[in-house]
Amino acid sequence: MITAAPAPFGQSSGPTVRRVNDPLHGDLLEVSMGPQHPSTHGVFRMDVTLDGEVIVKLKPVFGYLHRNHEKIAENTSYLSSMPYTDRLDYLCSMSTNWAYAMAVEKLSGQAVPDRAQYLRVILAELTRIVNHACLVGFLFNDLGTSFTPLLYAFREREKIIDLFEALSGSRMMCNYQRFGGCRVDPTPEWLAAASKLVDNFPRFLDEYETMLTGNEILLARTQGVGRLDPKHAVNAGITGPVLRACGVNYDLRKVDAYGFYPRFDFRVPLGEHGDTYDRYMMRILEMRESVKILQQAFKVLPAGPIMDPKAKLRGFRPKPGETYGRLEGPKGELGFYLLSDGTPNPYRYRVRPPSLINLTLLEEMCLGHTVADAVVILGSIDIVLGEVDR
Amino acid sequence: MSASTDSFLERAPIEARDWLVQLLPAPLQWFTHHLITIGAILAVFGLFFAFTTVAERKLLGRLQNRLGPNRSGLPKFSALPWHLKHKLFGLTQPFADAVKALTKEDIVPAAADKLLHFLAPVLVVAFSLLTFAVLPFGRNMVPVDLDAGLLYFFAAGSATELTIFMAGWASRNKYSLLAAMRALAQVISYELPLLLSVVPVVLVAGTLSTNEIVTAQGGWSFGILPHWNIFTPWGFIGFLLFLVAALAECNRSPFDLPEAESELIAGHLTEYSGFKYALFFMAEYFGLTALSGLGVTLFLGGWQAPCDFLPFIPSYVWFMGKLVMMIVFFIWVRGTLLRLRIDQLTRLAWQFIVPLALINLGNAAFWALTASWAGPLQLVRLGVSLALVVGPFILLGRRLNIGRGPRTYRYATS
Amino acid sequence: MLGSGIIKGLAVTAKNFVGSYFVPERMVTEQYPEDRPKLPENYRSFPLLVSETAEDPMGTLRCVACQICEKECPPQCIYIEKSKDKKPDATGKMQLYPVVFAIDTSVCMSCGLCAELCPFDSIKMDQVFEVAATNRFAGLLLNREQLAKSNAYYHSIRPVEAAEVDARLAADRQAAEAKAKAAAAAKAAAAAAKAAAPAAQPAPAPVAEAPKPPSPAA
Amino acid sequence: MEALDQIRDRLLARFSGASVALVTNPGPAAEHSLLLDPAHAREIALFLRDDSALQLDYCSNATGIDWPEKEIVETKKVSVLDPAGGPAKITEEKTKRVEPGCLEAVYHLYSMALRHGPVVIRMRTANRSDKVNLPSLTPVWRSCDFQEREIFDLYGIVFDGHPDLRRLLMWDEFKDHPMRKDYVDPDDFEWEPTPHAGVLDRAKMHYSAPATLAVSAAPQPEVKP
Repeated sequence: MITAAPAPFGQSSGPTVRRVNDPLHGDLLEVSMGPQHPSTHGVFRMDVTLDGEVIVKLKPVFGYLHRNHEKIAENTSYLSSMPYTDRLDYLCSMSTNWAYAMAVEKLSGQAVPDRAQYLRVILAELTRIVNHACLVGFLFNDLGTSFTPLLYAFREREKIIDLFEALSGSRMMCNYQRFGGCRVDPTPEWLAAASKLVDNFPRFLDEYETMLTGNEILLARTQGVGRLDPKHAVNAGITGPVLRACGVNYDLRKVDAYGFYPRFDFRVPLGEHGDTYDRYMMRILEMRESVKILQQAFKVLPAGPIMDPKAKLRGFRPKPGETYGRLEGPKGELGFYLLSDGTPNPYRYRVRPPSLINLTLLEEMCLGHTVADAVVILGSIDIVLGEVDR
Repeated sequence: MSASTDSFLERAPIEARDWLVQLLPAPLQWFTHHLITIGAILAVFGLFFAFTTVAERKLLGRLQNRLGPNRSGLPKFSALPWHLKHKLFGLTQPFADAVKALTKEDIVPAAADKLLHFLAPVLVVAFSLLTFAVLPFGRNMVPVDLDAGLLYFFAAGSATELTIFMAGWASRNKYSLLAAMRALAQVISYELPLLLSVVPVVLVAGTLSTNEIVTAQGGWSFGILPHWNIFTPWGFIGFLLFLVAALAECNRSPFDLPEAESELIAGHLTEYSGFKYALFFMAEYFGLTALSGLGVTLFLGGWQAPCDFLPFIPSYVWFMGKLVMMIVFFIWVRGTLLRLRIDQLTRLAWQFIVPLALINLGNAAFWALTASWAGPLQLVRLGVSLALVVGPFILLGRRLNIGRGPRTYRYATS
Repeated sequence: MLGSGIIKGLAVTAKNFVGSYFVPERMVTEQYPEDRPKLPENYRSFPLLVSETAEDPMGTLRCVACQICEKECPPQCIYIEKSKDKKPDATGKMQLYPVVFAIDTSVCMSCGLCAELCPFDSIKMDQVFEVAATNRFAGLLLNREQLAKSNAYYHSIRPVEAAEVDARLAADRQAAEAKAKAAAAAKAAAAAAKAAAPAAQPAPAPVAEAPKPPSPAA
Repeated sequence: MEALDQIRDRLLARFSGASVALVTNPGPAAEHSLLLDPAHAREIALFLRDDSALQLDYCSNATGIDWPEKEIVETKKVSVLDPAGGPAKITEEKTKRVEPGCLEAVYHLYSMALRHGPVVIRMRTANRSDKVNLPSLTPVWRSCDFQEREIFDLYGIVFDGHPDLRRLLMWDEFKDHPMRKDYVDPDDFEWEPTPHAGVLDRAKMHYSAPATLAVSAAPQPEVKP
């Protein structure tokens, strides 16, 4: 009999495993899940110690995709880092672009025209839908479906990604935002297509939810699995839907009121159990809220320039100073810390990756659960290794 | 009726075999008789397996709004016109897959138990083929009409799980080992429900011989309602339980835990490649086919036609038709459902299926005892039997998902 | 009741199964080699160098080897060597030209910054996406001959953008010509004035020469 | 939220002997920060987290910065009196001064409960070589766990009191700290006839006759470094 409890807070994150009077107990099995494993979403690795199938210890191992993005960025100009930010969270490059552009604009005190601000909101919310649709699909794959929900979700994602391609030239590596605005102005046809897509999206969500949300196996597999309590989650810096699934109302779109978000009417869904099912439902509900934001945005998108006329593409040198710009990415708080010494290259460039920091409590969430649950919990946290390892 | 059951098509396979056998000298006749049967089963179900794989991929594709494999046609040197070569709907895919599997490198891990690693795929195919011996594929078409046919079927069928354990253990891979343990847990948990779900049929039919069970389901009420076991309350729930247990027995989604590709990579198959892998694959489909065949035999009236004006179609066509329906259902389930966890899997068996099957056994006994009830009493009989099905199902089902259910969420507006 | 969620799920997949035969919008996949994807105009793959004519691509390259793209290229996949001499470009201006212009497409990440930053509208993004090569070094390292594509080709892949570029270039050219003409006229006027003032002096050299193309610095 | 200098004053009043300095940020963002001395940093961090007016319960970002030694040349004009009694000569005297380098850890703190922030705190090590210890703030904010490991990995700051201080992104056997400004990347270039002149030069050092490798088959003009 094994009773595994999360480590007392602030001490070693190693688990406390107590064996109760069991002379027949065998050895523990150490399994290195990853970097080549179908469900670690890339090259993530978990060194898992198992008692039977129950996890008694789990150590995440990072770095298989490490390319020292920060060092590269410190050796190139501010603008040249923009395409690299696409590769951080390659599922939501539009948001990542915006986060970086926002940090640089904060550093240099640049203004952004209204149309660009609205476009940014539109693209960020489309990205949120893309990310959440992907995540939900992959989560079901981790739960053992034979790709059916994944492909349904990917079909919808594909439509949005095609829009991104028509706008920015690339499906995933958009490289769209610039310091002081956006790169390409969407045509009216593009806006009409996007608006139609957004209007149709809830129908897909309804079908998806009919198919899966009430499924007894899903309930059994996810409810009560990988619980996270709000106190520890806040302390561990967990952000995004994972945090809100524990019931903490902290959405930077509301808290920081960045961009033009205060002009939109939307709600922030909150869970209460903090388990995998809540995390799944947060994504579904956030997609519905994103649709609302998008519908409002398409109505009020003003005409006008998309670039600040004072913005400079080449020879961009912000004044010395430092700043930390952050926004609510689909995965959580995505921040860029920039330190300028007045040269064309940043002196210090740092990405605060939500995926990495959301993994802080992975071990605590997985202890006492089985291998199958660990895979699902990892899937529900939503990581992208491009961002975790940078 | 006799005219149609004696139709040429109905008798053709048997007569062809008998004609072949009588050509040989008497001492060889017994042996050849069985050899031909074995050859026929291997040929028919070998091809059936090949096309099941392509059907599965195409069906899953369609369920997922894809087209599935549609590229493989005939080789370039064939004399067919161009459009035929390229528009064969991908039906030659299994042959291309077979060639690929045969030409792939066979990798045996250095630390593996070489003998067992080799034996496991061979045995798994052998065991899964053994089960076909007692299935009545048509009128008078049961390869070996054993009196204890059902017992034999389960004995042979459960041996396949042991070979999975063998494969997992011999691979000396941690994932394979976990899969092996899961397979054992699964076979122990689900052998009992599978048997218990079948016992009511035996109880009502009063025989263990598969052939006689099919014969017992003959006849029609009002000419259109066949007397199949699935159309009785106990038979219906028995069939459902059988389906669940059969899915678990042949490691199909949602019970594909030993192979769980998102958790254990490929489970016991992790260290297999090339033709050995293909053998496991083959055995899985043979097992699926055999269990579907058993389900057809026990609950869907075997080779019996559904209406009294249809028996002019040969009995083996009915059998294969029902078999295909069963397999399509399994594929459909696979395309929809999620995988259970191992503890939930065993819990489902012990807390839901086993008690339900036991109650169902009583239900079947009640049904058998009241066979003589007539007139309005028949309605009472039906009512009691239905209550014995629905009541326990709802009560036990509620216990199973206690504390779980769809949730409502609150929203923050600031 | 237990199983209702599962039955709903089965119903949805069955609906999709039937729908896959009747509703083409439901389909996820594209039959790629037969059905070519319709590329949006903004689609970008790898850079190309625009030349004015297809007949003499090397002679009419718009590139003046200013090396801005080389400096700004995030993965540093562009390598340029400036010429020592100058030769006239398509408009007849004397310009430097790249002796070596190589792009390593195995390194290029298709970000399009080079095209965005090029002040001479010379480097643009191509739309070919089938770029497999059998040699990972030489096959993917494109030199200036391989990179050069005619303006007509550029028009064929990006009609809207190319028209804008051409209009802009034509306007620039007109402005430059007007400026040159004005300069030449002023010069001629000055020369005439000079010639007129000291009449006793020998006749000036014939002013038949054409207006000189302005130097690149101008 | 109270202003940063008020927080500093409160901290100074509360922790006697601690030194808390205000570091101003000249940029338009004007996110000023507090420089804590490592000896008291953890107590101060705990106070910041638990103080009812601040409640900085969320450490969003923790990162390192490398400040290498800087050689500063100062020129001073010195008037030297002519011993002969002539006019005083003005000569330029150059003094070289090495400003000591340090490694810095920066933390961005927010309050989820009160929704304010950021409060930026920073700590500096004594130098960049042997005295690189700083107190770990992971016991205060668990979110620093991976981020401090990353700083340790990439900058080499040793966080005392960190529960599991291992390399995060680089492999365990790796020796150097790649984000330091003076990091020299290893000379392990593979021969590739890329147009990158620098890469090509360094690759050539490893091959005696590189031209025989792939270039001979290549149709491109020879790339001269």
